[in-house]
Amino acid sequence: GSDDESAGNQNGDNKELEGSVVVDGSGTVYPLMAKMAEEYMINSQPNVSVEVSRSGTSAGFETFLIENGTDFNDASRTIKEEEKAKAEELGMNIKQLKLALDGISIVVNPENDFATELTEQQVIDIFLGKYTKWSDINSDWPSDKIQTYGPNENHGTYEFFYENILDEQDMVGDANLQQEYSTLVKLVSEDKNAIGFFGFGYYDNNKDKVKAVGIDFGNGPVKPSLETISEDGPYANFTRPVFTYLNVDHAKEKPQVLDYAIWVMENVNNYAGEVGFAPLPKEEAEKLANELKELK
Amino acid sequence: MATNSNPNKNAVPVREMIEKKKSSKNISSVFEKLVPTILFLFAIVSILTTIGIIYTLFSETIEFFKRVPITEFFTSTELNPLSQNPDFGILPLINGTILSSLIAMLVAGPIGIMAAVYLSEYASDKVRRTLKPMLEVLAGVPTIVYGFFAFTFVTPLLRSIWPAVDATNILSPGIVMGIMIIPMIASLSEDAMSSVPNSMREGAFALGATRLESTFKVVIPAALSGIIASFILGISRAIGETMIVTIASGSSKNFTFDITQSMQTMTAYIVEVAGGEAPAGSTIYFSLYAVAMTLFVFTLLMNLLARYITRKFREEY
Amino acid sequence: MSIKETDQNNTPNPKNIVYDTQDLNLWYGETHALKNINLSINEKEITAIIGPSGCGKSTYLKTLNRMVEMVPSVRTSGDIKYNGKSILDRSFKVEDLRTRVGMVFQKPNPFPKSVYENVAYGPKIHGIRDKKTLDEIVEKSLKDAFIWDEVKDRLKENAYGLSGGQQQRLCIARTLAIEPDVILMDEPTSALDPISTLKVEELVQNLKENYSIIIVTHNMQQAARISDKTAFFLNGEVVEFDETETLFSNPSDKRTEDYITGRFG
Amino acid sequence: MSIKETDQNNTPNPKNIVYDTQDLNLWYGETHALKNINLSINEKEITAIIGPSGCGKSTYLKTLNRMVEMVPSVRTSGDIKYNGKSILDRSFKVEDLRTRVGMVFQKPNPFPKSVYENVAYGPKIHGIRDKKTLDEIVEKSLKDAFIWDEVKDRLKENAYGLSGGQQQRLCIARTLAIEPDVILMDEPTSALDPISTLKVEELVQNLKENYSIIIVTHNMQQAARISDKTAFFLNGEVVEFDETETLFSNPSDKRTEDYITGRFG
Amino acid sequence: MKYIDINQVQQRMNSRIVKNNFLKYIFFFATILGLIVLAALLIQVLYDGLGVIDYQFLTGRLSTEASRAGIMGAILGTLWLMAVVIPVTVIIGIGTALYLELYLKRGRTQSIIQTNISNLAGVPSIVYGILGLTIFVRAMDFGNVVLAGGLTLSLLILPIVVVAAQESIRAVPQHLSEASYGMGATKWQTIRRIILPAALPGMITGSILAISRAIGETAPLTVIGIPALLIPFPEGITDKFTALPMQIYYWTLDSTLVDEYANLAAATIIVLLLILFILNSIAVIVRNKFQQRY
Ligand SMILES: Nc1ncnc2c1ncn2[C@@H]1O[C@H](COP(=O)(O)OP(=O)(O)OP(=O)(O)O)[C@@H](O)[C@H]1O
Ligand SMILES: Nc1ncnc2c1ncn2[C@@H]1O[C@H](COP(=O)(O)OP(=O)(O)OP(=O)(O)O)[C@@H](O)[C@H]1O
Ligand SMILES: [Mg+2]
Ligand SMILES: [Mg+2]
Repeated sequence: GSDDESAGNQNGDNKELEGSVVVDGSGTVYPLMAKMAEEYMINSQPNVSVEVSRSGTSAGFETFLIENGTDFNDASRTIKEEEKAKAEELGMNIKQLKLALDGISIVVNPENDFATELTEQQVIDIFLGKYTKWSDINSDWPSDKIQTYGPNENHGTYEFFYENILDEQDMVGDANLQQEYSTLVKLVSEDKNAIGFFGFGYYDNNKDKVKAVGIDFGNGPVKPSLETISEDGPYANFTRPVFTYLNVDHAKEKPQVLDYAIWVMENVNNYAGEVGFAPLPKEEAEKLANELKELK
Repeated sequence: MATNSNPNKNAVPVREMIEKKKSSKNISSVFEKLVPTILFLFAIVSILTTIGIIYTLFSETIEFFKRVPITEFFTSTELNPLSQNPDFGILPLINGTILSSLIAMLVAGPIGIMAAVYLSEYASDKVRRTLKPMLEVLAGVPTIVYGFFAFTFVTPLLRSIWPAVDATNILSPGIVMGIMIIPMIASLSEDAMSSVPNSMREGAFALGATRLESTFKVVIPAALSGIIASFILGISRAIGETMIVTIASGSSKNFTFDITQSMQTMTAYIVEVAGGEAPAGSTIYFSLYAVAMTLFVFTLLMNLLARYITRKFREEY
Repeated sequence: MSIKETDQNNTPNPKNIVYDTQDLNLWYGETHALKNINLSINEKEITAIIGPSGCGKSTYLKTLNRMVEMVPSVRTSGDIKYNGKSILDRSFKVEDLRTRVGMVFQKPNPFPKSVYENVAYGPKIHGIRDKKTLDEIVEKSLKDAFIWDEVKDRLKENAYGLSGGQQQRLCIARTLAIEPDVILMDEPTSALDPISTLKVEELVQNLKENYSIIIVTHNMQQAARISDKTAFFLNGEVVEFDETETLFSNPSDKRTEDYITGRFG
Repeated sequence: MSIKETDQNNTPNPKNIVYDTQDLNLWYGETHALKNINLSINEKEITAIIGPSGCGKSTYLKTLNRMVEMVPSVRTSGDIKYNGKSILDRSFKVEDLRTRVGMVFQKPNPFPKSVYENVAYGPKIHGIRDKKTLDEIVEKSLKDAFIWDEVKDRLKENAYGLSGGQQQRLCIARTLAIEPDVILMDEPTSALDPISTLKVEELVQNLKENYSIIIVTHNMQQAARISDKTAFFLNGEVVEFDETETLFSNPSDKRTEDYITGRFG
Repeated sequence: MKYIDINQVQQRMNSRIVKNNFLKYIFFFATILGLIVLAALLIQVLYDGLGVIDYQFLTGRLSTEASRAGIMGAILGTLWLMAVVIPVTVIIGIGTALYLELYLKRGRTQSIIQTNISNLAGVPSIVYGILGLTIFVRAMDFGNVVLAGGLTLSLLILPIVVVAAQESIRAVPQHLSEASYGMGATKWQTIRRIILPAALPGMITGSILAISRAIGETAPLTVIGIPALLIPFPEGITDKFTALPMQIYYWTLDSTLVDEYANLAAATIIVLLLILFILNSIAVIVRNKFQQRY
């Protein structure tokens, strides 16, 4: 249930709104957005229908950047140049709203009691295939073959990992990349030589099945947690923001869209943790909320 | 006009009334002429559906082949649609499709035909009439339910017996698909075997054959074309099956023959691409149609083959 | 429409010709089933058609109400005049013809509806909707078909609950309900037991007062018993057509004699 | 096992009894199809069974190799001894019985296989695998069935390419291939043309030398022509059983006389 | 000269008979194997899902919170889909069947249409999904609403309905229509009053079976695109929707995120199977009750 019953009433005027708000985009952001949509409808505007799809960041942009497109597009990456260009071409005003922070979690099988800590470089080298056996990293470790896992190219998480962590070097050929996180968690939880990566939320929800590795970024090992994940905190190198993009024209035309956007920015920090995202710094969220209020 | 020459007939002047109504019949006779036209329009829908399928698949597939050479598509074993240097080889998908169908047929073929033999040759009328509809319930279970079952029941069961099996693998959905297809094969084969005249069996029994011998040496050979057709239709069904593999086989685009591993079929690829990040107009979007086209051709060929076999090799007894 | 003009209520000349067949030929694809048929059938008489199996009796009967057209491969030449109008003409509406010419089939074929609905079917399709009128028509037709007493309490029941003989009389009642001029009967008793057969024969003889009846039968005794005239068909030809008495007692053709004495067929 | 002891290569006593039926009754559900049948059938003779349709001829024949059991509702009482062994006993293996007693059916029913495979089917299921032996068996059986010359060049062709008469002789050859003691024939010529019928009749008479033959026939002339003894069945009972000559020339029962003179049936 | 050694035959006989009897049991087991699996499936689903089913679950709205999630929206979505599928398939399906059986002359055209229909019946459902996505969702711009989904499913089951309707028309004895024509009825009158009523039970049975197929179909809907979270109930055919099988699909996939989703999926399966069971029972009742004897 919601832990903040007053959330809906903070929202200045209590005018009853109706109509629909259409959200599509990233599957990573989906749990957060779905949670907020639901809470919004329960606590703030019961007659507004917020529908959330998850066709993916890029596919979402396709239906966002057209006439009469969706109102919001969730994104696990920032908008690309060509996407921006398309919006300009259409004369469409869009606004980026940073929602929360996600920490790429490096996980291993719970039975794995040796690789509890790795340096950032070791992680990179593992996924680049420079180590094939655990014993290549540390001669005390077993000489079993390392099996890497991760979400497939469909996911923003993969893109982030590939672009920002591996620095666009090719990932090891036999990496087991999956479309479904359910599959991924299962695979790691059942392969004692597994090492995988995915968003913090999936680790957070499956702590009984997989174990997070502490990463040494230079100042000793850090495990991902709501506290460590932040853009300037100890887990910063593996932290990425997640966004939603707002069609500002829609927000001006449809009060429910704007109202929802404001509500989201005012309340996102209450729900982020619940679904495995680290909250934004308070000021950043407030700033975005205020910018939105000015659109009124 | 008077009909009084015929007093007997006159209690009700039916004749007269009918004649009178005839003048008003013009409206209904227009309707009468219209009916065939209306019905024709309905019948055209099925033709339009076919044209629609072929047209959409074709036009977008051609677009795809402008970007990816057709030879690469059909010969490459690499499928990495989303990577920076994407590869579009359909072989991993065809491999996954063939393996899963093969596993399904290894389950459904023998079991289906044994069930058909039991129902057609051994079971009494009463037993047959209870068992057959019960078996057909299996065919009516939605495939999404089978997918759930494969993922949450069959896979864990397999893994407890054979630890090498991955959490997602092609074996479990293959087996479950096979179970789904059993009723189809059993039912069609049973039809084929039941239509072998009893005089064949009598001929065999009179030579001292046991029921088993009459079945395998006379009835089955005589019904062979029907049985083969049922197998081919079963394969076609397995090739086109989507949800079971989507849920239970993961989405690795491996080109491997190791059935304990995750693989993707053509159908599951379509679900992944259509439901995932496939911006319209991108190569990956068009690849959806190219794969669907391949799938369509595969199943069409199977269906035509099945029909050809039943027609061509129909036994004359 | 112009059929009316030659309706039976014209001058009551008993020798009025209802059907005049001239040089009729009929082919089912390659099979030449009727060959140069010439026959004039009188009004208010019972005309029997006899002949061995496959000689074309049913085919001829079905040509008289153009039911034969339902076989797609059929071709005809020659002419049939019904009350002076050429019926083989495409412009002649078959529905009109069939409204004036009723037909009773070999196997009783009531509709899977109630007894009442079976009889009311014809009037209804011809546009009679009034409940009271329909009631009257049903009652009268069932009475005329000698079956009213047996079914009056079960008008709402399904016709398939009746015995075979009752079903056949119901089919006759159904035909009577549209008051045709002519009734064609194709071996109407061959599927019935002897007692039902007798009842139907009796009924047919009664109907003659008001209807022209053409009856195909396998049963020569039946033809002899009930018909006024008899035509003997063989291999698609009319071998002999005469007063029934003459034909059976003194056939002019050797083949007729052979047939009626049971030497073949 | 003990069947062997009375094998035909024992003392060549022509009056050996091959089948002894005692008080046999048979019901299909409620239908009492065979009533108190008592019949002794001799070895190396042709026994004909005649009677009107539905009198139980086929039923009796099918009881002799227990083929009648294929109808689920069948019940029997009484006994049939085949070479002294009670065959109605459940413990008696039907496959065993049917290996010793061949059967030829009314409608030729070759398997949809090649001519060769049809004849080789029986030996194969009984365990003969050797190609050369099989070839010999096939040739000998086809020769014994008087059909070798007609088919020797088309052994590999499908049996359905043969004419009806050839098919029937092929079915006889198929039966001969398992070297039975007895051959049961149920109207083996009724689906054949006269010429084929003659050929089969000739063949049957030849087979008598080595086999005991029981033949059901509708055709009294046939029974008279070829059989040694004839049983006349009526309504499930044996009315008369005697030497064929006696039965046809001097029947002791009025009903037999009526039947053979064509007064009913 | 005897080729067949009766001793050998005797010896083999026993093993042949034993083999026959043994295999009989194997065949029987093969026949009921499917049923055993079915039982396992049902038990597993009931075990996982039965605890979840209560009034709240059946009537509630969708939620990301497993404890308060309900499937009324999915039930209504499925019903709305059927509101499109049933009229479309029944009218077009029966119309097509009437045309093929009663109006169209046997010949080339007839065999082309007939072949086409049986080929369509073998096209994988996901291909229909692509057709629906391309034509209804995009080209006609309906969006991923009930109408688009319903039309897609309609095309999918149309061949089944046509074939079933054709069979029931063929089962109406010729002599009934002859009787009707013999009374001067026109073709349409005969069809309307004689052939259709007699064929109707068969048509209804066939249609129900086809419709239950449509109710369970998931693949085409995944291609068309169904929102993963849609809380408001659909109120018409131009509304967006979710359907029972889609909900099963999403919950199965997300069961890693929230364990209880697996139970929700199982509970939804129970509801879906129950609906199908009821529909099939109706089909059987219609078939048995209204079967005509002619
Ligand atoms: N639908 C048809 N298509 C082709 N040939 C037909 C058809 N109906 C009848 N015939 C042929 O036309 C000939 C006449 O048949 P018809 O049914 O008129 O004979 P019939 O005298 O009524 O015989 P029966 O006494 O057996 O009813 C026969 O040779 C028959 O085979
Ligand atoms: N399978 C069966 N089920 C029930 N009754 C049967 C069955 N087979 C035969 N009968 C009945 O048993 C009786 C004897 O039939 P059977 O076939 O032995 O007669 P038949 O003398 O061979 O006649 P036909 O000369 O017509 O072949 C008949 O009354 C028949 O109706
Ligand atoms: Mg006739
Ligand atoms: Mg018989």
